[in-house]
Amino acid sequence: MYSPVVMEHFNNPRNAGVMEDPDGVGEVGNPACGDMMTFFIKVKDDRIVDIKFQTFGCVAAIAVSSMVSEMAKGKTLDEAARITNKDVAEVLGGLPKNKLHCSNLGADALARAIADYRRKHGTAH
Amino acid sequence: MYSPVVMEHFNNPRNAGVMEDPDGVGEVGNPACGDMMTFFIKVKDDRIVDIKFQTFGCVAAIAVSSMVSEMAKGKTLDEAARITNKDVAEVLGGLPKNKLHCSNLGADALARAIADYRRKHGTAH
Amino acid sequence: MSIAYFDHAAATPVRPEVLEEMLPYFRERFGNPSAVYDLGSGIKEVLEEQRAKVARLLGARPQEIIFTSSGAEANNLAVKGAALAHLKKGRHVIVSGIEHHSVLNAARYLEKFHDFEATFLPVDRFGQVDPERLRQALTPATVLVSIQVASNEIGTIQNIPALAAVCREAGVLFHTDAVAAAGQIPLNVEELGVDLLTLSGPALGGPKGVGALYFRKRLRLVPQIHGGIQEDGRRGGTENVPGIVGLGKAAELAATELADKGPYLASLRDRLVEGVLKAVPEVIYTGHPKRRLPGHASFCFEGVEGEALVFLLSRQGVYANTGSACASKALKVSPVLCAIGLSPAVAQGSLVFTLERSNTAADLEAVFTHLPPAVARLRSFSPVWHKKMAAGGAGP
Amino acid sequence: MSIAYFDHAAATPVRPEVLEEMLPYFRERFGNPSAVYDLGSGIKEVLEEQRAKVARLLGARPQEIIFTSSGAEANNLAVKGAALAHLKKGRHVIVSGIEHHSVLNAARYLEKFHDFEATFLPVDRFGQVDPERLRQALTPATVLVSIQVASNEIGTIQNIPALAAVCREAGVLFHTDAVAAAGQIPLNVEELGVDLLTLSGPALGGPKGVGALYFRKRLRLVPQIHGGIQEDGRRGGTENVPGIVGLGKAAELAATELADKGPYLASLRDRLVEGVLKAVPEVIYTGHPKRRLPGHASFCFEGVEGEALVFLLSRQGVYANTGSACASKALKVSPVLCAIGLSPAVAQGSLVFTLERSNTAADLEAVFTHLPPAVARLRSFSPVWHKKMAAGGAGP
Ligand SMILES: Cc1ncc(COP(=O)(O)O)c(C=O)c1O
Ligand SMILES: Cc1ncc(COP(=O)(O)O)c(C=O)c1O
Ligand code: FES
Ligand code: FES
Repeated sequence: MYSPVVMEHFNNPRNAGVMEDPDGVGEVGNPACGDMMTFFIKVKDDRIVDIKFQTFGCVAAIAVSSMVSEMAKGKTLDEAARITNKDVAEVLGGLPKNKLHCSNLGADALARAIADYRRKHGTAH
Repeated sequence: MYSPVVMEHFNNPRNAGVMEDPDGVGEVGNPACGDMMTFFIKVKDDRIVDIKFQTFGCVAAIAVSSMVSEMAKGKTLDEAARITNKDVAEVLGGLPKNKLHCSNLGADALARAIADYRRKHGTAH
Repeated sequence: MSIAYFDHAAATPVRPEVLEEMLPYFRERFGNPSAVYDLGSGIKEVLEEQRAKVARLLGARPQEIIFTSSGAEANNLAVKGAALAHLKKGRHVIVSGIEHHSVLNAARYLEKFHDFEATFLPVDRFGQVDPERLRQALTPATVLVSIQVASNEIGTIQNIPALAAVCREAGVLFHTDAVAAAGQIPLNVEELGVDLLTLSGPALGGPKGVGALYFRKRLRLVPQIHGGIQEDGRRGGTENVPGIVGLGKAAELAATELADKGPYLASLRDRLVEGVLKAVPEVIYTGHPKRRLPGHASFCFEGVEGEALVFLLSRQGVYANTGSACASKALKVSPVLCAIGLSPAVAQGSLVFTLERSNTAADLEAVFTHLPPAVARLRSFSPVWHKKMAAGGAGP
Repeated sequence: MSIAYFDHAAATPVRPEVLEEMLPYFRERFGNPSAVYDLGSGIKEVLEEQRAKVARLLGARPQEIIFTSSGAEANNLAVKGAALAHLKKGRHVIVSGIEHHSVLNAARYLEKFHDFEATFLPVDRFGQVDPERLRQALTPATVLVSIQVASNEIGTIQNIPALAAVCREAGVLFHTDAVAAAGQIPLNVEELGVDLLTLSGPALGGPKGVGALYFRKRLRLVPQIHGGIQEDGRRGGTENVPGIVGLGKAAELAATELADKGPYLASLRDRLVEGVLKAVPEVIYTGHPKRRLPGHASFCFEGVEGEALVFLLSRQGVYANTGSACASKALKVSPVLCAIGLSPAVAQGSLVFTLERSNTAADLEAVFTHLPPAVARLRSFSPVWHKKMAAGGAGP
């Protein structure tokens, strides 16, 4: 049902946990199933230098969070903001049709964290 | 499905065939399935001394014919006329529910043969 | 006593290769395809593989196959499910008068409980539905037409491409019951031009308790067994995994063997028919003499009743079927034999042979040995036969 | 890796004794029970013997048993078939809000396609239906009430005698889905006072693809699978003989073993519950603490999602089920967990254990070893859990 990449990220999630003093925080809730995802980022020179996530959700949601965190780490805010749901699902080797929405959660939460940072630091475009 | 007695009479029907110059003939047709049964009797001193049947019908109908012929043979007309469908089904060790009507055929055809004899010989009660 | 079994349409042993494939799914591979986890046997994928195998037999796509518990259930789902999903179009269905009871009674149910009108199309004396007649029966309210590929009672094969084309032109859904035809003649849903097609597991050498419905992609169906999300919400109930695996294997074998099997059955059947017609007087070969299933031969022996004949033959190890009224639980003559215009008395003498690869020339010999005396014996005390003879019929 | 399998309600291997009984019916004893002749295996009688075995498990009469292809089909036949056969009385059905989808959706189908009104009765926080509440929901138009014996999701056993009595008094038909309960607790249709009762083969250690419906003698039913005269005209389709033989054997074993099995499962279950509640903080034991199936334990672990938990456990060889929304294909939280008043977030943490005789103390140890760290791990990065802790919930 889940691709090997999804299972690998679910079994060994990267960057899971809380971050003290994040520069930006993005939180999304999934009305469909009551799930929740939060991204914390640390930014230096307009680049994501550290990232953490918290996820209350399914296997796909956890794998998505992990994968998004990996994809975003080291990227400039602009680059990271361009990560789409489709990108995430693709690098994960695909997601079951009814689980595609979980990949939305990840990209959305990251986008909010970036927006939060920009709002706080006055760099919103 | 059929009792051993039914099968025995079906496999070895007694008194099957035509009779030359019968004293009485009774014929019934079964509207339900287009089947047909004919009894031929020879009568002497108010007693059935010979009997034959012809049957176009199912296993039950053939076994019933055979059994009725055996039951009637040697009986007085009055005795033979009292053979009921229930009697026939009983000595046959029972019949499947949807085959009970076949036993009607036998007793009815015999009754008609007796009536035919009486009509022809002016001994109707 | 050696056995000459000619009732394969009613029942046939599960093929050993099929049973062998099924067995692990009763035991180690017992998982439920709806389970979140995988118990190691990839049961969800196994289910999809079977869908692909059945689809391959029909030239269809795997996601166009729904598994059911029987041909009857698939026929019900097709007729009722498709009709009820398209109520907006109207409330009229057309089925041929010689359909299986599951189609006939599904149409009657729509009449009784859903205010449908059902048209029961007549057939000619060979059992054929005329496409022109079908065209004339269509109305703007017609939602669905159901006509079988071939009859299990008289073997006649319908001209499905022509019949389906009439419906397609008119924008009417077309269902075909292929239970009797599958595994005997090639079936390709594109060439047939059908929207829905029914298969039965046991008719393919698979196990009892499983069937399948092909439905054209995205065609809407109202489930008839409501339940969870099994079969994409189209049919509830825990999937019969071993049964489905059996059907998959049977379909795979059928696809492989079709090219050889058809001609083998046809040649055996032709010898059977020739021999019977030669050995027994006053017999009618029912159904179409040419456009018929290769493994199918059906007769009516005048003056004889079918149940009695079947019993006499079975005593000699020869097994065949009959459409006689006496042999039916409701004591009604087969509607198929009525529909082809046989009188009730003639229809009583029905005897049906359905052949399989396992049948041999020796089986034919058994028929030639035992059938003529059995018929003669029943005729010897048949009033109908004697009247016919007295009236100057052909001599016995 | 050793396996601790706790999802027996979803699937369980067919018992070896059951499979052994079935095997001849795929091969030598392949005959069709509708055939006129007997192929030597007395297949018609075999079918009736299975009916008797199933009837014995329920204190019913053999002729009161109809074989179906699944519990879902039996539920559909009961709800739709009985309701449609009694339309003259009215068009109102009542089902509890925590019925299986096959009952809930059958009721919705009656609403959509037959102008019925369906009432979905609420339950208390233990999942119990109140007989008084049922009485108040009855109207003069009520035809049928369907309330399960026990829930497969929260294990709660309903007070069927009381609920059925309410209906009997009012002259309303009462159906109960006993799929989850059969084989775990005694079931006697007279003591229960029900008119219709559903069983499923696989839930009894029998094969998939078979179920049964008990119906009180002479109760009218509109067939849902129309066909020939199989099952006395109540259910068409060639009978799944091997499956039915399997169900018969499973029912026979269930009747024999019930007295020992119940207590064994209950003691194992009690240790499981005790251990889990001790080892994991912030867990809710769902369903009724006492009036529940002996082999059933269900929990909600706060701050954790069930699908993820099931996957983590399955990696360690521990298999359980969940009613989490994420684990359902439609991404909807289980209506049962909603109905007992759990918030969506709490319901997400659902984990269900269903036990069988094959479960052992070692299986419990596997749970105690692997469940607490799995929950802790998911909580370690759960925003919901962290908020709860920050708000002063019990410490981990
Ligand atoms: C309570 C209950 N009813 C009905 C069913 C449906 O049974 P089946 O899967 O045999 O269709 C189930 C299946 O799990 C069930 O748990
Ligand atoms: C033409 C035809 N359609 C449908 C069916 C019903 O199939 P099943 O017995 O699998 O329900 C049969 C069964 O013999 C059949 O011959
Ligand atoms: S003669 Fe027709 S059923 Fe017996
Ligand atoms: S988080 Fe609910 S389905 Fe993925």
